[in-house]
Amino acid sequence: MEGPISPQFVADSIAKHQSKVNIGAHAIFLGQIRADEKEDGFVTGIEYSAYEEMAEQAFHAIREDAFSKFDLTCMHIYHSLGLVPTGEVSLFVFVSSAHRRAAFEASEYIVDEIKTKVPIFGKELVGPAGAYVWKENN
Amino acid sequence: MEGPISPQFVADSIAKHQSKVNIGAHAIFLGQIRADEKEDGFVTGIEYSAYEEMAEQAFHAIREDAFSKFDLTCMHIYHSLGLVPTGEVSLFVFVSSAHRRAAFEASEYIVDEIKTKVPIFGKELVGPAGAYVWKENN
Amino acid sequence: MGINILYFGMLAEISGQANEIWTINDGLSVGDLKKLILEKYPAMGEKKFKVAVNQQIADDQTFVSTQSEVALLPPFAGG
Amino acid sequence: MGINILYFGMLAEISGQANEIWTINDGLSVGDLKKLILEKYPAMGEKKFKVAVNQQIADDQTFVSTQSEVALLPPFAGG
Repeated sequence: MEGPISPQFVADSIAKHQSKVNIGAHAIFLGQIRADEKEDGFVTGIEYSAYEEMAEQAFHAIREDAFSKFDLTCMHIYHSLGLVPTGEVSLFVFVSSAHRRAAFEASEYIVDEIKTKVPIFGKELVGPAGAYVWKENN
Repeated sequence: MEGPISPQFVADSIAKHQSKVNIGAHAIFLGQIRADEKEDGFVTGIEYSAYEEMAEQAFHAIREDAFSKFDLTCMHIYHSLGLVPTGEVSLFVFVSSAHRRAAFEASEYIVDEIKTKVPIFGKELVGPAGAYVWKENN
Repeated sequence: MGINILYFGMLAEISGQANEIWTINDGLSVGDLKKLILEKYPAMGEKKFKVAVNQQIADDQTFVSTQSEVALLPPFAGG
Repeated sequence: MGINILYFGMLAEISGQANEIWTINDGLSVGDLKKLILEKYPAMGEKKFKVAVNQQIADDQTFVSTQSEVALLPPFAGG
Protein backbone atom coordinates (compact mmCIF):
# COMPACT_ATOMS: atom_id res chain seq x y z
CA MET A 1 0.00 0.00 0.00
CA GLU A 2 1.15 3.56 -0.64
CA GLY A 3 2.56 5.43 2.38
CA PRO A 4 2.27 4.60 6.10
CA ILE A 5 -0.17 2.06 7.57
CA SER A 6 -2.46 3.93 9.97
CA PRO A 7 -3.58 2.75 13.43
CA GLN A 8 -7.13 3.10 12.11
CA PHE A 9 -6.40 0.60 9.34
CA VAL A 10 -5.22 -1.86 12.01
CA ALA A 11 -8.39 -1.26 14.04
CA ASP A 12 -10.58 -1.86 11.00
CA SER A 13 -8.76 -5.13 10.30
CA ILE A 14 -9.30 -6.29 13.87
CA ALA A 15 -12.99 -5.36 13.75
CA LYS A 16 -13.48 -7.41 10.59
CA HIS A 17 -12.39 -10.54 12.50
CA GLN A 18 -14.92 -10.28 15.30
CA SER A 19 -17.48 -12.28 13.34
CA LYS A 20 -15.01 -15.19 13.07
CA VAL A 21 -15.90 -16.90 16.32
CA ASN A 22 -13.48 -19.80 15.89
CA ILE A 23 -10.58 -17.38 16.44
CA GLY A 24 -9.12 -17.30 19.94
CA ALA A 25 -5.82 -15.52 19.36
CA HIS A 26 -4.59 -12.70 17.14
CA ALA A 27 -0.88 -11.94 16.85
CA ILE A 28 -0.11 -8.61 15.23
CA PHE A 29 3.31 -7.38 14.25
CA LEU A 30 3.93 -3.75 13.33
CA GLY A 31 7.24 -2.51 11.96
CA GLN A 32 7.75 1.15 12.83
CA ILE A 33 10.41 3.49 11.37
CA ARG A 34 13.15 4.34 13.88
CA ALA A 35 15.04 7.63 14.01
CA ASP A 36 18.41 5.84 13.94
CA GLU A 37 21.50 8.03 14.00
CA LYS A 38 23.65 7.93 10.85
CA GLU A 39 26.76 9.84 9.81
CA ASP A 40 24.77 12.79 8.43
CA GLY A 41 22.11 12.97 11.14
CA PHE A 42 18.97 11.13 12.18
CA VAL A 43 16.74 9.07 9.92
CA THR A 44 13.58 11.04 9.12
CA GLY A 45 11.83 8.38 7.05
CA ILE A 46 12.26 5.53 4.60
CA GLU A 47 11.36 5.68 0.93
CA TYR A 48 10.33 2.15 -0.08
CA SER A 49 10.35 0.73 -3.59
CA ALA A 50 9.86 -2.83 -4.77
CA TYR A 51 10.16 -5.21 -7.66
CA GLU A 52 6.41 -5.35 -7.44
CA GLU A 53 5.49 -8.45 -9.47
CA MET A 54 8.17 -10.52 -7.76
CA ALA A 55 7.22 -9.10 -4.33
CA GLU A 56 3.59 -10.15 -4.92
CA GLN A 57 4.75 -13.65 -5.78
CA ALA A 58 7.01 -13.75 -2.70
CA PHE A 59 4.17 -12.64 -0.41
CA HIS A 60 1.95 -15.27 -1.97
CA ALA A 61 4.56 -18.01 -1.41
CA ILE A 62 5.10 -16.94 2.22
CA ARG A 63 1.35 -17.04 2.75
CA GLU A 64 0.96 -20.56 1.31
CA ASP A 65 3.96 -21.76 3.25
CA ALA A 66 2.73 -20.32 6.57
CA PHE A 67 -0.76 -21.80 6.13
CA SER A 68 0.82 -25.22 5.52
CA LYS A 69 3.19 -24.93 8.51
CA PHE A 70 0.84 -23.47 11.14
CA ASP A 71 -2.78 -24.04 12.09
CA LEU A 72 -4.08 -20.59 11.16
CA THR A 73 -7.55 -19.21 10.58
CA CYS A 74 -6.52 -15.97 8.87
CA MET A 75 -3.41 -14.19 7.66
CA HIS A 76 -2.96 -10.69 6.28
CA ILE A 77 0.26 -8.96 5.29
CA TYR A 78 0.57 -5.29 4.33
CA HIS A 79 3.77 -3.45 3.42
CA SER A 80 4.13 0.22 2.58
CA LEU A 81 5.60 1.57 -0.63
CA GLY A 82 6.72 5.16 -1.04
CA LEU A 83 7.61 7.43 1.86
CA VAL A 84 7.02 6.36 5.45
CA PRO A 85 8.13 8.98 7.98
CA THR A 86 9.87 8.13 11.25
CA GLY A 87 7.43 6.89 13.91
CA GLU A 88 4.98 5.53 11.35
CA VAL A 89 4.25 1.91 10.48
CA SER A 90 5.52 0.28 7.27
CA LEU A 91 4.74 -3.40 7.93
CA PHE A 92 1.57 -4.95 9.36
CA VAL A 93 1.41 -8.74 9.76
CA PHE A 94 -1.85 -10.05 11.21
CA VAL A 95 -2.33 -13.76 11.94
CA SER A 96 -5.24 -15.38 13.72
CA SER A 97 -5.72 -18.86 15.10
CA ALA A 98 -7.91 -20.84 17.47
CA HIS A 99 -5.02 -21.04 19.96
CA ARG A 100 -2.18 -18.69 20.76
CA ARG A 101 0.84 -20.90 20.05
CA ALA A 102 0.24 -21.13 16.30
CA ALA A 103 -0.38 -17.39 16.09
CA PHE A 104 2.86 -16.52 17.90
CA GLU A 105 4.99 -18.91 15.89
CA ALA A 106 3.49 -17.92 12.55
CA SER A 107 3.88 -14.20 13.28
CA GLU A 108 7.60 -14.44 13.93
CA TYR A 109 8.15 -16.83 11.03
CA ILE A 110 6.31 -14.63 8.53
CA VAL A 111 8.17 -11.46 9.54
CA ASP A 112 11.51 -13.26 9.19
CA GLU A 113 10.51 -14.54 5.76
CA ILE A 114 9.43 -11.09 4.58
CA LYS A 115 12.76 -9.58 5.63
CA THR A 116 14.77 -12.15 3.68
CA LYS A 117 12.62 -13.08 0.69
CA VAL A 118 10.61 -10.10 -0.52
CA PRO A 119 12.37 -7.72 -2.97
CA ILE A 120 11.56 -4.46 -1.23
CA PHE A 121 14.22 -1.74 -1.12
CA GLY A 122 14.50 1.15 1.30
CA LYS A 123 16.24 4.47 1.16
CA GLU A 124 16.74 5.88 4.65
CA LEU A 125 16.45 9.65 4.46
CA VAL A 126 18.93 11.25 6.83
CA GLY A 127 18.99 14.74 8.29
CA PRO A 128 17.57 17.92 6.75
CA ALA A 129 19.98 18.26 3.80
CA GLY A 130 18.75 15.45 1.54
CA ALA A 131 21.33 12.82 2.52
CA TYR A 132 20.33 9.15 2.45
CA VAL A 133 21.64 5.63 2.93
CA TRP A 134 20.28 2.40 1.48
CA LYS A 135 18.83 0.15 4.17
CA GLU A 136 19.94 -3.46 4.31
CA ASN A 137 18.26 -6.26 6.32
CA ASN A 138 20.63 -8.62 8.07
CA MET B 1 -11.10 -2.76 32.26
CA GLU B 2 -14.84 -3.34 32.24
CA GLY B 3 -16.23 -5.23 29.24
CA PRO B 4 -14.61 -5.93 25.86
CA ILE B 5 -11.50 -4.18 24.56
CA SER B 6 -12.43 -2.36 21.35
CA PRO B 7 -10.40 -2.23 18.12
CA GLN B 8 -10.47 1.56 18.56
CA PHE B 9 -8.75 1.26 21.92
CA VAL B 10 -6.00 -0.77 20.23
CA ALA B 11 -5.67 1.87 17.49
CA ASP B 12 -5.39 4.66 20.05
CA SER B 13 -2.66 2.73 21.89
CA ILE B 14 -0.70 2.28 18.66
CA ALA B 15 -1.08 5.98 17.77
CA LYS B 16 0.32 7.01 21.16
CA HIS B 17 3.57 5.18 20.34
CA GLN B 18 4.31 6.98 17.09
CA SER B 19 6.21 9.72 18.88
CA LYS B 20 8.58 7.11 20.35
CA VAL B 21 11.06 7.02 17.49
CA ASN B 22 13.40 4.50 19.11
CA ILE B 23 10.73 1.80 18.62
CA GLY B 24 11.15 -0.43 15.57
CA ALA B 25 8.82 -3.31 16.40
CA HIS B 26 5.45 -3.69 18.09
CA ALA B 27 4.09 -7.13 18.96
CA ILE B 28 0.41 -7.13 19.86
CA PHE B 29 -1.52 -10.10 21.21
CA LEU B 30 -5.30 -10.11 21.35
CA GLY B 31 -7.29 -12.84 23.05
CA GLN B 32 -10.73 -13.19 21.45
CA ILE B 33 -13.68 -15.18 22.84
CA ARG B 34 -14.39 -18.33 20.82
CA ALA B 35 -17.83 -19.87 20.33
CA ASP B 36 -16.62 -23.28 21.53
CA GLU B 37 -19.20 -26.05 21.61
CA LYS B 38 -20.10 -27.37 25.07
CA GLU B 39 -22.61 -29.93 26.26
CA ASP B 40 -25.46 -27.40 26.46
CA GLY B 41 -24.65 -25.47 23.27
CA PHE B 42 -22.17 -22.87 22.06
CA VAL B 43 -20.34 -20.37 24.22
CA THR B 44 -21.93 -16.93 23.85
CA GLY B 45 -19.50 -15.02 26.06
CA ILE B 46 -17.34 -15.12 29.16
CA GLU B 47 -18.12 -13.36 32.41
CA TYR B 48 -14.76 -12.48 34.00
CA SER B 49 -14.14 -11.79 37.67
CA ALA B 50 -10.88 -11.40 39.55
CA TYR B 51 -9.25 -11.24 42.92
CA GLU B 52 -8.49 -7.69 41.95
CA GLU B 53 -5.78 -6.62 44.41
CA MET B 54 -3.83 -9.83 43.85
CA ALA B 55 -4.33 -9.58 40.08
CA GLU B 56 -2.89 -6.06 40.11
CA GLN B 57 0.13 -7.32 42.02
CA ALA B 58 0.53 -10.22 39.60
CA PHE B 59 0.38 -7.93 36.56
CA HIS B 60 2.93 -5.67 38.20
CA ALA B 61 5.28 -8.59 38.87
CA ILE B 62 4.92 -9.89 35.29
CA ARG B 63 5.71 -6.40 34.03
CA GLU B 64 8.87 -6.03 36.13
CA ASP B 65 9.98 -9.51 35.22
CA ALA B 66 9.48 -8.97 31.47
CA PHE B 67 11.35 -5.65 31.51
CA SER B 68 14.27 -7.35 33.23
CA LYS B 69 14.27 -10.34 30.84
CA PHE B 70 13.75 -8.56 27.49
CA ASP B 71 15.07 -5.34 25.99
CA LEU B 72 11.74 -3.52 25.75
CA THR B 73 10.81 0.11 25.24
CA CYS B 74 7.16 -0.15 26.31
CA MET B 75 4.71 -2.71 27.67
CA HIS B 76 0.97 -2.45 28.25
CA ILE B 77 -1.40 -5.15 29.46
CA TYR B 78 -5.18 -4.86 29.55
CA HIS B 79 -7.64 -7.56 30.63
CA SER B 80 -11.41 -7.33 30.63
CA LEU B 81 -13.61 -7.84 33.67
CA GLY B 82 -17.34 -8.46 33.42
CA LEU B 83 -19.05 -9.80 30.34
CA VAL B 84 -17.17 -10.19 27.05
CA PRO B 85 -19.36 -11.61 24.25
CA THR B 86 -18.10 -14.16 21.72
CA GLY B 87 -15.98 -12.55 18.99
CA GLU B 88 -14.82 -9.72 21.22
CA VAL B 89 -11.40 -9.17 22.76
CA SER B 90 -10.69 -9.79 26.47
CA LEU B 91 -6.89 -9.56 26.56
CA PHE B 92 -4.60 -7.01 24.91
CA VAL B 93 -0.84 -7.32 25.40
CA PHE B 94 1.23 -4.64 23.65
CA VAL B 95 5.03 -4.72 23.74
CA SER B 96 7.41 -2.50 21.84
CA SER B 97 11.13 -2.72 21.27
CA ALA B 98 13.89 -1.37 19.03
CA HIS B 99 14.15 -4.77 17.33
CA ARG B 100 11.63 -7.46 16.61
CA ARG B 101 13.15 -10.44 18.43
CA ALA B 102 12.68 -8.98 21.93
CA ALA B 103 9.11 -7.96 21.09
CA PHE B 104 8.15 -11.44 19.85
CA GLU B 105 9.73 -13.25 22.78
CA ALA B 106 8.29 -10.90 25.38
CA SER B 107 4.79 -11.08 23.89
CA GLU B 108 4.59 -14.86 24.12
CA TYR B 109 6.20 -14.93 27.56
CA ILE B 110 3.84 -12.34 29.00
CA VAL B 111 0.70 -14.06 27.68
CA ASP B 112 1.86 -17.39 29.16
CA GLU B 113 2.54 -15.71 32.50
CA ILE B 114 -0.88 -14.04 32.56
CA LYS B 115 -2.61 -17.37 31.91
CA THR B 116 -0.86 -19.10 34.80
CA LYS B 117 -0.25 -16.39 37.42
CA VAL B 118 -3.10 -13.87 37.42
CA PRO B 119 -6.16 -14.75 39.54
CA ILE B 120 -8.82 -14.07 36.94
CA PHE B 121 -11.85 -16.38 36.75
CA GLY B 122 -14.14 -16.94 33.82
CA LYS B 123 -17.67 -18.25 33.53
CA GLU B 124 -18.36 -19.42 29.98
CA LEU B 125 -21.99 -18.72 29.19
CA VAL B 126 -23.42 -21.53 27.09
CA GLY B 127 -26.49 -21.57 24.88
CA PRO B 128 -29.67 -19.52 25.29
CA ALA B 129 -30.97 -21.13 28.52
CA GLY B 130 -28.54 -19.66 31.07
CA ALA B 131 -26.19 -22.65 31.30
CA TYR B 132 -22.52 -22.05 32.05
CA VAL B 133 -19.22 -23.77 32.71
CA TRP B 134 -16.20 -22.43 34.58
CA LYS B 135 -13.26 -21.90 32.26
CA GLU B 136 -9.89 -23.37 33.22
CA ASN B 137 -6.51 -22.51 31.64
CA ASN B 138 -4.18 -25.42 31.05
CA MET C 1 -10.53 -14.33 66.82
CA GLY C 2 -11.70 -13.69 63.26
CA ILE C 3 -10.02 -14.32 59.94
CA ASN C 4 -11.41 -13.11 56.65
CA ILE C 5 -11.72 -15.80 53.97
CA LEU C 6 -12.47 -14.81 50.37
CA TYR C 7 -14.12 -17.19 47.90
CA PHE C 8 -13.87 -16.77 44.12
CA GLY C 9 -15.58 -18.23 41.08
CA MET C 10 -17.10 -21.67 41.55
CA LEU C 11 -15.98 -21.70 45.21
CA ALA C 12 -18.07 -18.61 45.92
CA GLU C 13 -21.00 -20.46 44.35
CA ILE C 14 -20.48 -23.38 46.73
CA SER C 15 -20.10 -21.21 49.83
CA GLY C 16 -22.91 -18.93 48.68
CA GLN C 17 -20.88 -15.85 49.56
CA ALA C 18 -17.83 -13.84 48.47
CA ASN C 19 -16.26 -13.71 51.90
CA GLU C 20 -16.80 -15.00 55.39
CA ILE C 21 -15.29 -14.32 58.82
CA TRP C 22 -14.02 -17.50 60.48
CA THR C 23 -13.10 -17.85 64.12
CA ILE C 24 -9.81 -19.72 64.34
CA ASN C 25 -7.16 -20.58 66.89
CA ASP C 26 -3.71 -19.10 66.67
CA GLY C 27 -1.00 -21.18 65.01
CA LEU C 28 -3.26 -22.66 62.36
CA SER C 29 -1.64 -23.74 59.09
CA VAL C 30 -3.13 -23.50 55.61
CA GLY C 31 -3.36 -27.30 55.61
CA ASP C 32 -5.39 -27.25 58.87
CA LEU C 33 -7.60 -24.47 57.53
CA LYS C 34 -8.30 -26.40 54.32
CA LYS C 35 -9.50 -29.36 56.39
CA LEU C 36 -11.90 -27.12 58.29
CA ILE C 37 -13.17 -25.54 55.09
CA LEU C 38 -13.76 -28.93 53.44
CA GLU C 39 -15.67 -30.08 56.54
CA LYS C 40 -17.98 -27.09 56.19
CA TYR C 41 -18.18 -27.26 52.37
CA PRO C 42 -17.64 -30.88 51.29
CA ALA C 43 -18.46 -29.96 47.67
CA MET C 44 -15.17 -28.03 47.52
CA GLY C 45 -13.36 -31.37 47.88
CA GLU C 46 -14.14 -32.14 44.24
CA LYS C 47 -12.68 -28.84 43.04
CA LYS C 48 -9.10 -27.89 42.36
CA PHE C 49 -8.15 -24.73 44.18
CA LYS C 50 -5.17 -22.84 45.52
CA VAL C 51 -4.96 -20.83 48.71
CA ALA C 52 -3.50 -17.33 48.78
CA VAL C 53 -2.43 -15.80 52.06
CA ASN C 54 -2.02 -12.04 51.89
CA GLN C 55 -2.24 -12.25 48.09
CA GLN C 56 0.57 -14.76 47.73
CA ILE C 57 0.01 -18.39 46.77
CA ALA C 58 0.68 -20.39 49.97
CA ASP C 59 1.51 -24.04 50.61
CA ASP C 60 -0.06 -26.18 53.35
CA GLN C 61 2.74 -25.38 55.80
CA THR C 62 2.17 -21.61 55.76
CA PHE C 63 0.76 -20.27 59.02
CA VAL C 64 -2.17 -17.90 59.05
CA SER C 65 -2.96 -15.35 61.72
CA THR C 66 -6.02 -13.26 62.40
CA GLN C 67 -4.34 -10.48 60.43
CA SER C 68 -4.12 -12.68 57.34
CA GLU C 69 -6.30 -12.26 54.28
CA VAL C 70 -6.97 -15.76 53.02
CA ALA C 71 -8.41 -16.40 49.55
CA LEU C 72 -9.56 -19.63 47.91
CA LEU C 73 -8.75 -19.51 44.21
CA PRO C 74 -10.19 -21.87 41.59
CA PRO C 75 -8.25 -22.46 38.34
CA PHE C 76 -7.28 -19.26 36.55
CA ALA C 77 -8.99 -18.40 33.29
CA GLY C 78 -7.39 -15.13 32.18
CA GLY C 79 -6.51 -14.54 28.57
CA MET D 1 18.35 -10.00 -29.79
CA GLY D 2 17.21 -7.94 -26.84
CA ILE D 3 16.86 -8.85 -23.19
CA ASN D 4 15.21 -6.58 -20.65
CA ILE D 5 17.30 -5.92 -17.53
CA LEU D 6 15.68 -4.24 -14.52
CA TYR D 7 17.71 -2.31 -11.94
CA PHE D 8 16.48 -1.59 -8.42
CA GLY D 9 17.49 0.66 -5.55
CA MET D 10 21.15 1.66 -5.49
CA LEU D 11 21.77 -0.30 -8.71
CA ALA D 12 19.26 1.86 -10.56
CA GLU D 13 21.18 4.87 -9.25
CA ILE D 14 24.42 3.52 -10.69
CA SER D 15 22.91 2.62 -14.06
CA GLY D 16 20.90 5.83 -14.10
CA GLN D 17 17.80 3.98 -15.25
CA ALA D 18 15.17 1.52 -14.05
CA ASN D 19 15.54 -0.83 -17.02
CA GLU D 20 17.60 -1.27 -20.13
CA ILE D 21 17.45 -3.49 -23.23
CA TRP D 22 20.67 -5.42 -23.76
CA THR D 23 21.65 -7.21 -26.94
CA ILE D 24 22.97 -10.64 -26.00
CA ASN D 25 23.96 -13.89 -27.63
CA ASP D 26 21.94 -17.04 -27.02
CA GLY D 27 23.20 -19.47 -24.41
CA LEU D 28 24.40 -16.79 -22.03
CA SER D 29 24.51 -17.67 -18.33
CA VAL D 30 23.75 -15.38 -15.41
CA GLY D 31 27.46 -15.52 -14.55
CA ASP D 32 28.41 -14.35 -18.06
CA LEU D 33 25.79 -11.62 -17.91
CA LYS D 34 27.08 -10.36 -14.57
CA LYS D 35 30.57 -9.98 -16.07
CA LEU D 36 29.17 -7.90 -18.92
CA ILE D 37 27.17 -5.76 -16.53
CA LEU D 38 30.17 -5.13 -14.27
CA GLU D 39 32.24 -4.14 -17.32
CA LYS D 40 29.65 -1.54 -18.20
CA TYR D 41 29.00 -0.44 -14.58
CA PRO D 42 32.19 -1.09 -12.57
CA ALA D 43 30.64 0.67 -9.54
CA MET D 44 28.25 -2.28 -9.18
CA GLY D 45 31.28 -4.44 -8.33
CA GLU D 46 31.36 -2.89 -4.86
CA LYS D 47 27.72 -3.67 -4.22
CA LYS D 48 26.10 -6.88 -3.06
CA PHE D 49 23.30 -7.91 -5.34
CA LYS D 50 21.30 -10.94 -6.45
CA VAL D 51 20.00 -11.68 -9.91
CA ALA D 52 16.41 -12.77 -10.52
CA VAL D 53 15.45 -14.44 -13.79
CA ASN D 54 11.72 -14.42 -14.44
CA GLN D 55 11.15 -13.31 -10.83
CA GLN D 56 13.07 -16.19 -9.29
CA ILE D 57 16.47 -15.77 -7.62
CA ALA D 58 18.97 -17.39 -10.01
CA ASP D 59 22.51 -18.69 -9.57
CA ASP D 60 25.40 -18.05 -11.98
CA GLN D 61 24.71 -21.27 -13.90
CA THR D 62 21.16 -20.33 -14.90
CA PHE D 63 20.80 -19.62 -18.61
CA VAL D 64 18.95 -16.58 -19.83
CA SER D 65 17.17 -16.20 -23.13
CA THR D 66 15.76 -13.19 -24.91
CA GLN D 67 12.40 -14.06 -23.37
CA SER D 68 13.82 -13.76 -19.86
CA GLU D 69 13.11 -10.87 -17.54
CA VAL D 70 16.32 -10.27 -15.63
CA ALA D 71 16.43 -8.12 -12.49
CA LEU D 72 19.38 -6.94 -10.42
CA LEU D 73 18.35 -6.83 -6.77
CA PRO D 74 20.30 -5.03 -4.03
CA PRO D 75 19.88 -6.20 -0.40
CA PHE D 76 16.26 -6.38 0.73
CA ALA D 77 15.00 -3.86 3.24
CA GLY D 78 11.39 -4.80 3.85
CA GLY D 79 9.92 -4.70 7.34
